[in-house]
Amino acid sequence: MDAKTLIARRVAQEIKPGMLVNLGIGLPSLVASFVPASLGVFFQAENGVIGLGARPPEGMEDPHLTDAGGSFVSAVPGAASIDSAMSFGLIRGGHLDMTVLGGLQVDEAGHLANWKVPGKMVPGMGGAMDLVTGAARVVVAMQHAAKGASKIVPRCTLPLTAMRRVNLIVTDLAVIEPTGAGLILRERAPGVSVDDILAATEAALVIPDDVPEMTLS
Amino acid sequence: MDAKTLIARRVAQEIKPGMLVNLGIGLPSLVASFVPASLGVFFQAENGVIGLGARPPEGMEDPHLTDAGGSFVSAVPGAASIDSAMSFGLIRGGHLDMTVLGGLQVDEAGHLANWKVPGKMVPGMGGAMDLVTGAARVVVAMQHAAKGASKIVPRCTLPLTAMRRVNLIVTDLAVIEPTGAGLILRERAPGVSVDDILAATEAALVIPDDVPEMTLS
Amino acid sequence: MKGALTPAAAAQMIPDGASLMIGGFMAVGTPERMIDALVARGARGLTVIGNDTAMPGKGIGKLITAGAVARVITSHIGLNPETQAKMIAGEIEVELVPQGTLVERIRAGGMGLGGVLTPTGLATEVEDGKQVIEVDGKRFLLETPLKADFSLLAAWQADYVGNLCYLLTAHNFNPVMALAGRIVIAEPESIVPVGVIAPDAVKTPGVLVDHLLIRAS
Amino acid sequence: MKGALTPAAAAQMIPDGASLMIGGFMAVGTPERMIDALVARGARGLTVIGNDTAMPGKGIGKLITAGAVARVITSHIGLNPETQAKMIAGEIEVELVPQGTLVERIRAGGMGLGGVLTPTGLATEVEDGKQVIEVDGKRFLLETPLKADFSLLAAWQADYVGNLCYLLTAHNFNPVMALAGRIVIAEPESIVPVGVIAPDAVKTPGVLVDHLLIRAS
Repeated sequence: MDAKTLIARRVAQEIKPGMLVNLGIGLPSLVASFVPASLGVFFQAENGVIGLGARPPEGMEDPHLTDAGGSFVSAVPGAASIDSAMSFGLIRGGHLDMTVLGGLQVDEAGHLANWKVPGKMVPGMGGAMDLVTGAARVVVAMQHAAKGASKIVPRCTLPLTAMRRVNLIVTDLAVIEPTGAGLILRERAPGVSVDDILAATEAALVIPDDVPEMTLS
Repeated sequence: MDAKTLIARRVAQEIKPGMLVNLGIGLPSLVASFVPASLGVFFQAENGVIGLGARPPEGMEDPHLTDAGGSFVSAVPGAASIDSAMSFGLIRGGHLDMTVLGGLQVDEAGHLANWKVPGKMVPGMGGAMDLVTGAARVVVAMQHAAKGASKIVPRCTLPLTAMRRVNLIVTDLAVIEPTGAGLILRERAPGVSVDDILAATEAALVIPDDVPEMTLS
Repeated sequence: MKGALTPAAAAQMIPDGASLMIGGFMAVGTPERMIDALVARGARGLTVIGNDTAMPGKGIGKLITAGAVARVITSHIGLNPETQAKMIAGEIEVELVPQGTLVERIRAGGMGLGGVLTPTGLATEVEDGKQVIEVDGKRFLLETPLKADFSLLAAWQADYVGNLCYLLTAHNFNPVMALAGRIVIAEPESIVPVGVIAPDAVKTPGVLVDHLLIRAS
Repeated sequence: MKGALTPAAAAQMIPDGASLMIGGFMAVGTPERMIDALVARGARGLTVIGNDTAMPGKGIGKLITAGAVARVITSHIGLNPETQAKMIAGEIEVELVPQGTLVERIRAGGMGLGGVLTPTGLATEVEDGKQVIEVDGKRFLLETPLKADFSLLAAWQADYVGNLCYLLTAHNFNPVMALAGRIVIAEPESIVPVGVIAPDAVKTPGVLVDHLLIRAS
């Protein structure tokens, strides 16, 4: 299993029946395919639909229905169209049960940086700042390291996305829970040891007595 | 012609083609029947419809369609349903071209009091404060006097509806325009002299050389 | 959406002393069966947030008559002499709010905004005790957000996942209140299968609705 | 609504240096014929307010490529390398705004509110230079309202009086921008007789729309 699939499958387990969930573009968007339809979960695309569905049948794509990454999508039965004011009202008002976002850095305070690399990449924050500020639960789904450097750091050096502490970090090596007492290592990826994780992590981690291996149902 | 009909007919002349107009309950609501359909005017009821129409045919009233006074109404072709947020967004945002409201007092500064008589009548302001604050043009339609007392006064003794100067006062005796230079007497009702108006008015009036009689087309 | 409830079961969920947002404008778009069940249960000490208190025998008026209400936040009580009498007798506390301000305060509460900056009410009694904020040289009242323990909505159609739509002037406060109640109960006139209400026709997404009242027998 | 215009005539109405709100999310729900006409006219010095700058060859991206834009207020430029290059070269001034803040600033401008109090952006770069307001012990950024000389909208259907409706994720910023442009021009995919769009299906009331683009030939 590749790293992205591993992360997506583990994040999918965080999604409970009946939730309203927003998946960021890229890696987070892979999560949807590991969530059983029986859970009755609605996925929101912040560009204006609640009840995002899979890619449409070939030749049936509608230019009026895309996800926030601009890809053609479908809508599930029971879907609702919303405008941007309602969409971000749902997000900011705490009606969104969970958002899954990519990250550039997360630090020991649980702060996320994911929208800007000064001097290199200034795409704009899009909806990220509202999502991290407003969602009931924020899950960061990312590779543990980029170009050999840990993305879990003592203190973010990149501009923050929000002042809010994220709820969970899922990487290809570990599941980590930011808390008021620091970053708690909750789970190891299959075949990865606590020492492997410590070696790959620049930030300090709190290590409980028992750090089980992820179960990927 | 009774006083109310006179006032309504004169106010109707203020309404120009294509306007969006809100008529208050009571006397102001009579204005609609003197506005020709050919003007393409849309009447707004602040409880949620643009394109308010006349009373429905007997037996065809729908409890989902009333005006702001709770009376059954119809909707004209091209009508739109709106919720209260949109309705007051249109009002506060200056999209409403004119509102016609009743008044308890208007003073020399052009301030309107029309929502409360302390200790006697405290119905609440409903939409009146938003209407007077936000409408592009505010016309007060009222009897010149109540129980022998002038309703046009030097300074309102009743609580104000808004700090905004209203644009026009139409009574059974006169048309008066509040300006930065005071209340200007613009027109006399048929058969009423300037002296009659001065005698019935507690506030100071500015009297131009020519004060024509109202024309009621 | 969790499922359908009888009015009696819904009324049982709502404890004495709870705060309720109740949709409707002079009882048009008000959940009457829900209100009847609250009266039947003998609810006491409620705080009611709604556009008006209707009239005796209708909508919120029935709760007033039953002595269920300790406090109302509303724009208008003028058509319900019982509300006025109980206010004067000190049995009901009444907070009067301009209608456009009331709907925006509810929206702000539901959409995670810190308040409303409105020109409505400046230099009137409504300004008393409130913060005035200057933006680009203009003055605005800061009005605080409203939330409630429950929102009780009337809708025309609901589908099995709780999507709602409304008819004509029966929208009014319902779509906005759907955002601002911790528990949202909707009373639809009919409940239809998923897919009957097209995504573009949905006015309140089902993810905001916790319970539907079962159809009237 | 004043009538139908050719795209060329509409582009002629829009002077160099004008501020434009343009609907769309990555060019979904963007008025492409209107934009083509602006490019053909050789417009210069425009300020564009829109969710993003799309990509080269699509939507707002065509205005960027043509050198028509001096300034953009937007949430995302990440998919248009030309916007980024021109920003770095100092040819385009870019104000980046969180998406949920952007849509509320437009709504506030259109609905006569003094600004937006949002938690989004607190303790990030977005806070720089802005007023922080405390409400009930919580801190919020004060974000100012946005208006523009013109709003350019894409709609699915319009009727002869300018009522508009939108499809699926092509709503996005269009309904809110309809409130905030001094002159509003809508480009519908089809124009139907009055009455074809039912009152409850109208998303933008025709009273907000000044001009429709004539149907594509």
